[in-house]
Amino acid sequence: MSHDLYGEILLDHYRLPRNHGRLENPTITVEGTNPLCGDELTLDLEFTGDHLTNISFSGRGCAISVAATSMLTELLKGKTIHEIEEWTGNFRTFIREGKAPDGVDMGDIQSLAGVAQLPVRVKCATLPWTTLEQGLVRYKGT
Amino acid sequence: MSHDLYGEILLDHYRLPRNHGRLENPTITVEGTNPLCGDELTLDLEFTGDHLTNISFSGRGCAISVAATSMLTELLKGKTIHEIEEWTGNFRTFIREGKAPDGVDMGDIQSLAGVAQLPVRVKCATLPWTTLEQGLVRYKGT
Amino acid sequence: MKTITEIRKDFPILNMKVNGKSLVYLDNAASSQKPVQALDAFCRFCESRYANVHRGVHTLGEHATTDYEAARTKVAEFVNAPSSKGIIFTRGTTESINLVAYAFGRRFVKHGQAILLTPMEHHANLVPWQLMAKSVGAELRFWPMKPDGTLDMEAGKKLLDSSVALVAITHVSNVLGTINPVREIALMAHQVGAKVLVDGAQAVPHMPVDLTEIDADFYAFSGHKMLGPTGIGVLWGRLDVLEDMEPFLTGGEMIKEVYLDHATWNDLPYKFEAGTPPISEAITLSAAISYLNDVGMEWVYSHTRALTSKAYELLSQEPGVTVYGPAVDRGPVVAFNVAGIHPHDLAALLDQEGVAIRAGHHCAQPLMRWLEVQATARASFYLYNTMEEIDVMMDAIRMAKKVLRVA
Amino acid sequence: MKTITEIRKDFPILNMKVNGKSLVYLDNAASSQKPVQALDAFCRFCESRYANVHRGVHTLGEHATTDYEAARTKVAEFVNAPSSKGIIFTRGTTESINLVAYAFGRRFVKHGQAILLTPMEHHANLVPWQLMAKSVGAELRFWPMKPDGTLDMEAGKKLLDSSVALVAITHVSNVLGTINPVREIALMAHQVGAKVLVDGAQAVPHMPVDLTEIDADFYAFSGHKMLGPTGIGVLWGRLDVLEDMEPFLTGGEMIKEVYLDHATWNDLPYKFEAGTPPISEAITLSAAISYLNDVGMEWVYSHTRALTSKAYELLSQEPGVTVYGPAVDRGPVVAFNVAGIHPHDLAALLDQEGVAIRAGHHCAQPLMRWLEVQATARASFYLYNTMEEIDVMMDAIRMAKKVLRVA
Ligand SMILES: Cc1ncc(COP(=O)(O)O)c(C=O)c1O
Ligand SMILES: Cc1ncc(COP(=O)(O)O)c(C=O)c1O
Repeated sequence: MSHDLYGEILLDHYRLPRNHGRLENPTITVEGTNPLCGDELTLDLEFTGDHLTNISFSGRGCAISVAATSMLTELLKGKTIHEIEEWTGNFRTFIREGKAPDGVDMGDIQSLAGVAQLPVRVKCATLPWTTLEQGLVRYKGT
Repeated sequence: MSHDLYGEILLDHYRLPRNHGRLENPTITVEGTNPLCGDELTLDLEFTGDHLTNISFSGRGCAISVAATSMLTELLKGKTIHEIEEWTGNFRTFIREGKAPDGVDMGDIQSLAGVAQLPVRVKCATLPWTTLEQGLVRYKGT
Repeated sequence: MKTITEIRKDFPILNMKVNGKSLVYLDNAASSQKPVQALDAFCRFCESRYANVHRGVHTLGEHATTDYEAARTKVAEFVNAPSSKGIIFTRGTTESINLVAYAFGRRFVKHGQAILLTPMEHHANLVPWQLMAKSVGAELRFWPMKPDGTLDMEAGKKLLDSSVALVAITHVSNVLGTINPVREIALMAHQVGAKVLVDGAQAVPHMPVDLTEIDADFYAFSGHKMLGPTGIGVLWGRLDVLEDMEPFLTGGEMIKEVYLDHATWNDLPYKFEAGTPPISEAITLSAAISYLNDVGMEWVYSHTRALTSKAYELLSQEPGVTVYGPAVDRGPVVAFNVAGIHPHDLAALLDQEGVAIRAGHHCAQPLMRWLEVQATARASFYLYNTMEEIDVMMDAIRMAKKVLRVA
Repeated sequence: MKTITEIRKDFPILNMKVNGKSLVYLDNAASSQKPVQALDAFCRFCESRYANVHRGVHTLGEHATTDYEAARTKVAEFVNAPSSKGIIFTRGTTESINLVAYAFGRRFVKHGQAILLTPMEHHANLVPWQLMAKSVGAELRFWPMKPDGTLDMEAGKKLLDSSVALVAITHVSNVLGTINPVREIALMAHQVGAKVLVDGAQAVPHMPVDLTEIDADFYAFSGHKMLGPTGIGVLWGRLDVLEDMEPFLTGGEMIKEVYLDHATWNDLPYKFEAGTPPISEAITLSAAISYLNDVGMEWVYSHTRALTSKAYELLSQEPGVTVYGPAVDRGPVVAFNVAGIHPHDLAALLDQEGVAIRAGHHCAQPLMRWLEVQATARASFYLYNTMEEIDVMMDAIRMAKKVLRVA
């Protein structure tokens, strides 16, 4: 099951997380927790109009949640809200079914495929995505 | 198990219960119920000093409880309170172990031996005894 | 399609001899027997996939969690629940109803409001409401019944006004066999703003049940009456209603965050599943449902209906026998009495012939009073019973009459 | 006496391969595995003696009732309960404690009184008291702990005054392994008139427990942690205390007489067993207890103690590892952390080597805060574990450190 869970791509993101730290002037700061693991995640989001111009994360979490968050920030930085929502949908399909929707290249995120088999760990990988969604809702509400 | 439950002695007491009916001037009237079966039993007890000079019963019940009550009245009518308490002890042993205490002749009551195997029916046979016990307690309290 | 002979082979207990006679098990309304498929599922699970659920990140923990959640989905599909998030595993119908009485009733039913019940309820759907009503100062009302043991719909409508907070009603009576029009009643109740709980303990095992169509707010049933194990039952609830409720039992699993002085709750359905749930029971129940699905609930329904009709007819024709409940459109339960024979004696004498029926008040004492009896005998059927078994029962009844010298 | 090799043969799941490696099951504090003897007892019962209990007068009903009540006696003897009438079958420790919180707490604990707990309680022995305390206006107090994770007896005594209505305390901590002096605490509590509930979920499976000697008022434990099935647990209560309590769950079985508007209660223990009880679970648990009796609880205790000492020692010596809880006199649970590795990752990496440990807050979030960690890894042992398995675990931990490049 978890044989290839800790593959090189995942370990790379865990050891050298992209966009780690705090932003100075985030438009939105949003927090997520995974009570089961005790994971705590803070996302700083900087929007310019429709674009997520900058994003960074901090907190504590397991390798999967840290790597998943790092991959998310790398993928979504600079994207429009519409694109982000599309990627969120893709990610949900990917994590539910263990493979990307037809024709979609998930990039590094593909390395999380093993997580889809593990109901208890799925939440670790989904945490940044649900946290980001809350951030989007808040941004749209402003 | 219940093969010989409805033997001739038991059926005889059921069809022709001894001491059935109401007393005119009972010293104590005491009621017992078995909620599981819906059995309802009324014992009329007439005491003269230490002696249970008369006893009768009425109510509705299954063959086992009717026969057990009939046997009880036959056995105990005229006995002293002390003797009744001794017989109550004998009966408890008998119904718990399926045989009478050494050296004791249970008479007709011996025909209830099969009931001891049947936890759900034990209460039917014990109902008159527990009801009588309450009557004794009440009488002693007066 | 399995034949009845094949079905019977799946239930090893049916080969038992009782008092030297072949067992004729007609006490299915109390509890059903279990097919080897369910027992095997239990053993296989314990021998290769067992661990506690929702906690471990190790492989067995993952397997157990997957199987447990698959069982939830299986149950949801079996009763066509709108969402499996509304399926809460409990210990049985009794706990399911108590959960609603505590977590919904004591919170949302107000002083002066009413709970509308029927006189045919099982104690499990009566006593919890008595205590709840007393604790909040609510009133209990009882939907009148017609002499044949069906609900008097006109009379009931008059009691169903806007002061009614909840209608709690059995889907199928465990004594009369009456099948209540729960969909119609749910509609009527919702029109006056009342919530509806249906006790489905005798319905789900025996007929196709569609929770989406019935559209009640709560629906309760037990695993052990539907080929499954003891120790598990189901409460289905509408998500919006469940969301508004506070938890009932508390502890592990149902929490999000716990501090020394307070805690926050997990999402549905976990909010209502405190502590280690009935894990292997869920897996075993799931196998039982697969079995019922294979046989087909339509077949189960029509087979037991045919048995019931025959039993009802033969018993009605037998001298000295009174049969209770409606003559047609009934669940597979026939309660009756033989004049001059206490039902306990009847059951004991039938047992000598290998025939297992139940005798007593069937956890429905108020209904006994309504019927003006202390107790009744009851034969109840399931998919593995045969027409011949009803003949055996009738012979045994005649034998009992002889033993006790009843004409 | 069985050898450890013979014992392991009785647990088929221990032969499993996980990720290609032999399973090393060290998650026993979450739930234990089941011996074939228990699974067989379950199947035999369902295949030859199954029916609902306390209801049927037919042979199967008698058999099932006899077996179910024999299981109660077996449990009572196993923990040396003063009377088997005080043994109530519940779904598990969680339900047992909730029963007391509802039926004792909400009735007898008064506004302004206190419940005395410890910071090491499992959520099951914390959250029910939070809700109960809130509902009656009582206060929660926490018995201070020493840095090694044992209770500070002197500091606790000061909190234990006559305003304390109940002391609710775990016998053995499921994280620290601390064995609390429950007999001494019960004595102290009774001196100030407080009642005592002991959470024995981690004690009864692992050591000889003598309820007569401990002399608490309530004692709770679960079947699934002591080789038994899920779906069953026990609440033992003192008869006089149970007599004074009103029922918790209501329905069939626990009543004497039911009218439309009120009901009266059955005798102990039935007053607290509403509805169809966990019948086959009781029979299976009884077989599990026979198994433990055969092996001998003294042996179980000393075997797991030896495993625990070895694990504690090796882990303490391993660079980067912090071990929690007292060094000696502890239950077979070792919680620890590896610097730089999240416990979930550690558990997942150990799983790749076939080693099943648990990671998380272990349903003890307040204790995690006291330890100043988010979560820990936890290895817990039982009678079928071996010294070699601890070496496998240590190797796997070193492997994990390598994968995640921790020094
Ligand atoms: C100390 C302690 N108390 C209570 C519980 C809860 O037991 P259950 O989940 O069986 O109700 C557990 C087990 O998780 C425990 O370790
Ligand atoms: C109609 C009805 N409701 C409730 C129950 C209680 O079910 P359980 O004993 O499984 O909780 C029963 C079964 O006895 C029943 O027939």
